[in-house]
Amino acid sequence: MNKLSAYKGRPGSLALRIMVDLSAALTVLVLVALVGYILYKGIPNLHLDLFQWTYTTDNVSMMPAIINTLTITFCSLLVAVPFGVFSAVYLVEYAGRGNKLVKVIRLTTETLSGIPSIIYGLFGFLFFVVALGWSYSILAGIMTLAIMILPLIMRTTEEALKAVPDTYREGSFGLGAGKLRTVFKVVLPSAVPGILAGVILGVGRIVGETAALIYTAGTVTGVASSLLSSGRTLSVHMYALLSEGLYMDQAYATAVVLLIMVIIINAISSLVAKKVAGKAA
Amino acid sequence: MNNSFKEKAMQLVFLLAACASIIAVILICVFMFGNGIPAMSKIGIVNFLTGTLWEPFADVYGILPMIVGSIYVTVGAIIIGVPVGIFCAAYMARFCGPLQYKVLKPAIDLLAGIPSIVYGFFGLVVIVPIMKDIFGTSGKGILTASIMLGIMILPTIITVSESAIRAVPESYYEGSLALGATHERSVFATLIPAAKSGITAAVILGVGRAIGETLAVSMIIGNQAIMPDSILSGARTMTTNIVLEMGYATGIHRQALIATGVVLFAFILIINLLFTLIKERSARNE
Amino acid sequence: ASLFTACGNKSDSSSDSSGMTGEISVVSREDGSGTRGAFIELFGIEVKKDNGDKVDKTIKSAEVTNSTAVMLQTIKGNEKAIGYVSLGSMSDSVKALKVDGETASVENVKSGDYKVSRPFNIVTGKKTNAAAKDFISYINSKEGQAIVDKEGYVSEDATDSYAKSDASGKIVVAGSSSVTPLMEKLAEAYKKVNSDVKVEVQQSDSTTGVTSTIQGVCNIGMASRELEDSEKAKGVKSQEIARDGIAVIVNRSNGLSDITSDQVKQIYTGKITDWSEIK
Amino acid sequence: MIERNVMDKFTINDLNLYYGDFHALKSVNLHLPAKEITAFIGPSGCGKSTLLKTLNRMNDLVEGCKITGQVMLDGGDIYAPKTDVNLLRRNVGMVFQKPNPFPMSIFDNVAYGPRTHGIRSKLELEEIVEKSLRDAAIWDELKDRLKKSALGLSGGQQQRLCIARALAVDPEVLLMDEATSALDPISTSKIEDLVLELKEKYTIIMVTHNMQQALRISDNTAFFLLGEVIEYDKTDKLFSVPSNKKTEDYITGRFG
Amino acid sequence: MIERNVMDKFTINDLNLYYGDFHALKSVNLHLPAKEITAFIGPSGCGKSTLLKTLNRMNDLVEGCKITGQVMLDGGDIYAPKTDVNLLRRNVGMVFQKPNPFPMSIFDNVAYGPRTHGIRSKLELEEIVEKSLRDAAIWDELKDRLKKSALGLSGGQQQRLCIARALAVDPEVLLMDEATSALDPISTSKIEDLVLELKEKYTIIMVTHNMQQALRISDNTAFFLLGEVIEYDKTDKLFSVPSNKKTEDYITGRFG
Ligand SMILES: Nc1ncnc2c1ncn2[C@@H]1O[C@H](COP(=O)(O)OP(=O)(O)OP(=O)(O)O)[C@@H](O)[C@H]1O
Ligand SMILES: Nc1ncnc2c1ncn2[C@@H]1O[C@H](COP(=O)(O)OP(=O)(O)OP(=O)(O)O)[C@@H](O)[C@H]1O
Ligand SMILES: [Mg+2]
Ligand SMILES: [Mg+2]
Ligand SMILES: O=P([O-])([O-])[O-]
Repeated sequence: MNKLSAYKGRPGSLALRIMVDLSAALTVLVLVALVGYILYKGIPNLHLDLFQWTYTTDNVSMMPAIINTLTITFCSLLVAVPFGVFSAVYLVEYAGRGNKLVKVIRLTTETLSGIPSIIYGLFGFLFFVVALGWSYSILAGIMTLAIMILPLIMRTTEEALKAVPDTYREGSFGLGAGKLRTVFKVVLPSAVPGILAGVILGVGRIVGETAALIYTAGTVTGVASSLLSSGRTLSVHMYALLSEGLYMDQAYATAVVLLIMVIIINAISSLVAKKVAGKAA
Repeated sequence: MNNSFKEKAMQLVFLLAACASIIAVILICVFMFGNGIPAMSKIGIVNFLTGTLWEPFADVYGILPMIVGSIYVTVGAIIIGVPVGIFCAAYMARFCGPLQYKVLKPAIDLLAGIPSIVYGFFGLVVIVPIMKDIFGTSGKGILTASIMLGIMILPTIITVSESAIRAVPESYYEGSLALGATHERSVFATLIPAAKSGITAAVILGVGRAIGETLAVSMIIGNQAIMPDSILSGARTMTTNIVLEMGYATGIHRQALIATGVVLFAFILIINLLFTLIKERSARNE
Repeated sequence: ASLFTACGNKSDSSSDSSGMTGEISVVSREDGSGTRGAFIELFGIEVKKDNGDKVDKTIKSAEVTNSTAVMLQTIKGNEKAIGYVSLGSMSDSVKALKVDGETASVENVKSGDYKVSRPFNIVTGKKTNAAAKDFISYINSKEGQAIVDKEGYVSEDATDSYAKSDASGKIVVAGSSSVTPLMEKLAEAYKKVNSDVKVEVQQSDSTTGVTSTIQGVCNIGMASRELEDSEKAKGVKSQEIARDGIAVIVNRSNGLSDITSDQVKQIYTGKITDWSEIK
Repeated sequence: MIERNVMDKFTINDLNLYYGDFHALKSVNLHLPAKEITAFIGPSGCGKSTLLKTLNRMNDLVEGCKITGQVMLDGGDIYAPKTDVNLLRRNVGMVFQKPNPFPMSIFDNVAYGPRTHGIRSKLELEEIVEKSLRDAAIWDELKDRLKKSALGLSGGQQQRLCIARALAVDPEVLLMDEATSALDPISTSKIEDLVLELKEKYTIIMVTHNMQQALRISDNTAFFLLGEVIEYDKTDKLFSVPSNKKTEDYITGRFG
Repeated sequence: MIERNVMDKFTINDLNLYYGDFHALKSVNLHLPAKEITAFIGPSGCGKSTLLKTLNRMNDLVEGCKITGQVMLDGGDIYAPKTDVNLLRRNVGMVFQKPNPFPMSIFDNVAYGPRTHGIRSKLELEEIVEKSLRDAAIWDELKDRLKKSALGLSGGQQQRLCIARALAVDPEVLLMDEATSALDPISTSKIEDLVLELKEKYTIIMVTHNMQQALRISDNTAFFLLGEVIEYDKTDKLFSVPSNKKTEDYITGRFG
């Protein structure tokens, strides 16, 4: 593809090309090493026992954790996505451009995205678990995670909304459509792929989160029977297995399942994105 | 009439949603500041920020080593992660064929989805021994953590930069080619500068991730609460300080840990403010 | 070098064949952790000042971790490292050293020959419901303590058998991650004898266990340390349900198999920095 | 001069418009007759688009845009507080310089307006879409691909689609801002023919750079310079015997 | 007919171009004289831009674009494997339909090309920038704001800046693809004047929709239809006595 002769007399371009290729190779290498490591450590430890319906200290099943992960991921998105998207709509479509308040919101939300999750966990514990009296429950976990990914969803949605050409808005207004209709029928649909990218990042954070959940959703090993009962996600499960060094093997097996789950969730998301984008284009 | 009512109602809903975000922000701030500020004032802000000793058993709380540790590690992560990330984003947006892209794109999404605890163990089992053999130290330390974080911020930087580069009008690229510039020069001298605001956003997000990362770092940095004297020496960051001791901390010790979180918050706020200022200045120049 | 004589008489130990040299990588647990507390106290790393305050003399350059798994992995991966870990978490991947000639084992802890151990406490508040009381009585029963023994921890003396009460309902046990594995075993066994009470075990950390008890979020807290006075003032009290021995561990390739408590102290206070100084 | 007339669609009285500090329209007085084509011409930046936008209040969207004076549509002030802006924009349709179809199917594009205004019945929508596309002289080209995305059309087709979209809400006025400048001569010619037909039913106001175009199809022409109306007259008259020296200079430039 | 000549800049022999299955250029044979202005006219989609792009191989960027036949520049086949494409594009500059200045300062825009080709000396760059801006007849307007962003310029200024940018690398040929279609008449006129001046030193090939423009400034005109060259002749001749019926139809259409 890249004939070396094309770079004759252009050492700068050649150097850039090498850097680019190296960086891409390095990224792939890192991924291969990571995935290889997980598979190498985990696959030999994958047993059917790990997928029984109930957890005991003998089978160390991760099945309840898998179910809880799906529940918590879904419900957190259910809370965070509407709030995040609506906030972004307000910031981009309704608030005036020079609005100082908007700047403050943007700054603080962005800042929140760098706060370590243990702080969210402690906050969630004091606020949802204790003050609101929800005790250790996946609801407390869901709300904490929703707050945690809110800045992410808001930001990506904001960027996606800003990227929608003004001509669409003008076209819609020009037909006598109100702001609301313009936003829902023209602007938001065009922004869906961007919003979904934010959702994917959010899912990544939810699925990978531990600290914020330990203090809120708790670490009960069974399937949460209601929103107000406790349950652990796969990551928490893995963390719990690792922490005392007693179940290292099972923890690695969990990592494999976690990896597969991330792959599946990503694949579904990008499929949805394609579908929506395909409908628009 | 019915319509205009709906308009008003929904505008209110949007406003309320935005307010909910603000309320969440405020709640967390209240929680952090409420717990952190009393400790800071008891310890003395200056002592707290500039003290080099962290001895909870003696009620001595100085977090300068952690501040320095956080800065070292974050800068290290940027030095390692940002160039690789941007080059890789350029590769994905402008150099690779559709086949390579099909492989690379999900791979990078996958990198983003791997929990940090897995990164941490990977670092502990794979990177630490390598560093140990190369440098003859214990293998844990600032450099190791920087490499790990450099890797962990890659997906963020690559994803956001790639879409920023893709968003640059094709006409810039064509204009450059038509002047006889090579493909590489066209990408790096026109597309990437034109995408700089998006790339800056990517870097900010990456910095946020790096400075806020806890679990993985705590496994491979050594966590010594001392002023680091080289990039190979062990160190403790603000986040690892919090997560490390929170489990047993009570009273003022606990508050001091949350106060560390407040300082972290202030740090990220300052970084974001600086970036905003730079952005606004460069926007004004245009 | 002065230590040379201190342990030179133990000709049967393999220490002289160790041939280890190089800087010692000292690994410790985080400040405040129960494991670290017991460790520094028993090895005299913690010094009492005249005014009664205690000072932790652990050298500042010691690596710190708050996770047993990281401790094990670190020692496993670094032949020059030394650390300590709960007996219940000991694994073959590392080597436990005899301390002053005594093997780190449950029997030795129980007999008092091996001194390094820490308590596993449960914490209860003012209002402990019947179900919680029933579970606690199970833990303290012969049957309960048999499980403690079986899981490799040091049991308390127990004479009474468990007698099922008519208590029922759900109880939440929350706190220390170190106590959690044992508590899970206890809860499972308890379920077999009293299925009317459902026990949920929440693993986090000792402080959260105590806080949760104070806040009424859980019925029973778990802590691997003693309660602070400030916590007791809030109306909770603790009770020891088991002890956990603490083993001093090194890399498997380390030729050493025996260490004196004084050497441990010297290493952790930075007086000894090289393996060659230990013979 | 064009006589004021009760039949005038728009009457603009002493209109001033500011973008922040910038005075973009200066005391504009115009009256635009119904069912005729009025062209706005003038060099770039003279305020043609700005004036056009004031006629359906699209300038409301521009931050920092202030207005004094009056714009009357059928005798009612469109800037009065009680004006329903959405209704106004429904009555005063707009076609933009760059065709801007929505990223949805051709059918949905045309049906967007009617749906906005509450028409839900499928049958009715189908009728409206067909009629609008026929009126926009593009039905035959598109009738087999109504479900396809509008973004796949050529520029000329997109522009006619946008016209159809505007017609579908059944407006009284059609504003066209350089609606053909992005198109090739054949597409342009089609759209000019279309505009001449539409004149039967609609009042049309168009901005154009192309003086031949103004000459070819418009009834009245207003010439703008730096935010002022320099001359406003019957098109034939303005191009043949301009009464103002500046107008003459502009139209007799080498582009005349 | 225009005689073939050894002085011809470009000689195109039996050129066919396919976008995938679509046959966009059909057996094109043309020879474009040096230091003259050649115009390509024809309805939209007839292949004007496509042919223009083959002349500096910008079509290399289009996926699935295949070529047969020959394009000779000064007697050398530009599609030969050993051709240095970057050098070719340096010699054959291009100005696009929509002005596309880079988002950097005016100075940096013009200096971009020279810097690309290794000129680093500040003094030398300043000289080149001034000369190019002078040649593009825009020096006086911009000399006080060279450090300002080029995006702040008006459309006409931007387009002349893009011409200056193309001139700064000292090309032999200038390709212009509807370079004035986005501009107002005054800017257009300035650029036309400029092109006529540039003819002294450069070979210019331009695509235009505007037949008056072709007539006003070009020496030769090629008329395209559906990917074929229908007629190629001296401009005067082609417009006054077209030899092909189709040409006549096109230029005597209502747009003639
Ligand atoms: N949103 C805005 N903010 C500030 N100034 C503006 C804005 N829109 C237009 N202007 C200025 O107002 C003047 C009139 O602009 P307008 O777009 O109406 O010109 P025009 O006659 O349509 O020109 P063209 O033929 O180039 O489209 C110009 O000087 C322009 O720079
Ligand atoms: N990248 C492409 N892929 C497929 N077909 C293309 C591509 N580019 C152009 N075409 C087709 O090739 C034909 C010639 O296109 P070209 O852009 O050369 O036309 P043109 O004469 O420049 O038209 P216009 O005056 O509208 O610019 C058109 O039918 C067009 O649809
Ligand atoms: Mg305009
Ligand atoms: Mg073209
Ligand atoms: O370390 P812990 O015993 O507090 O979990």
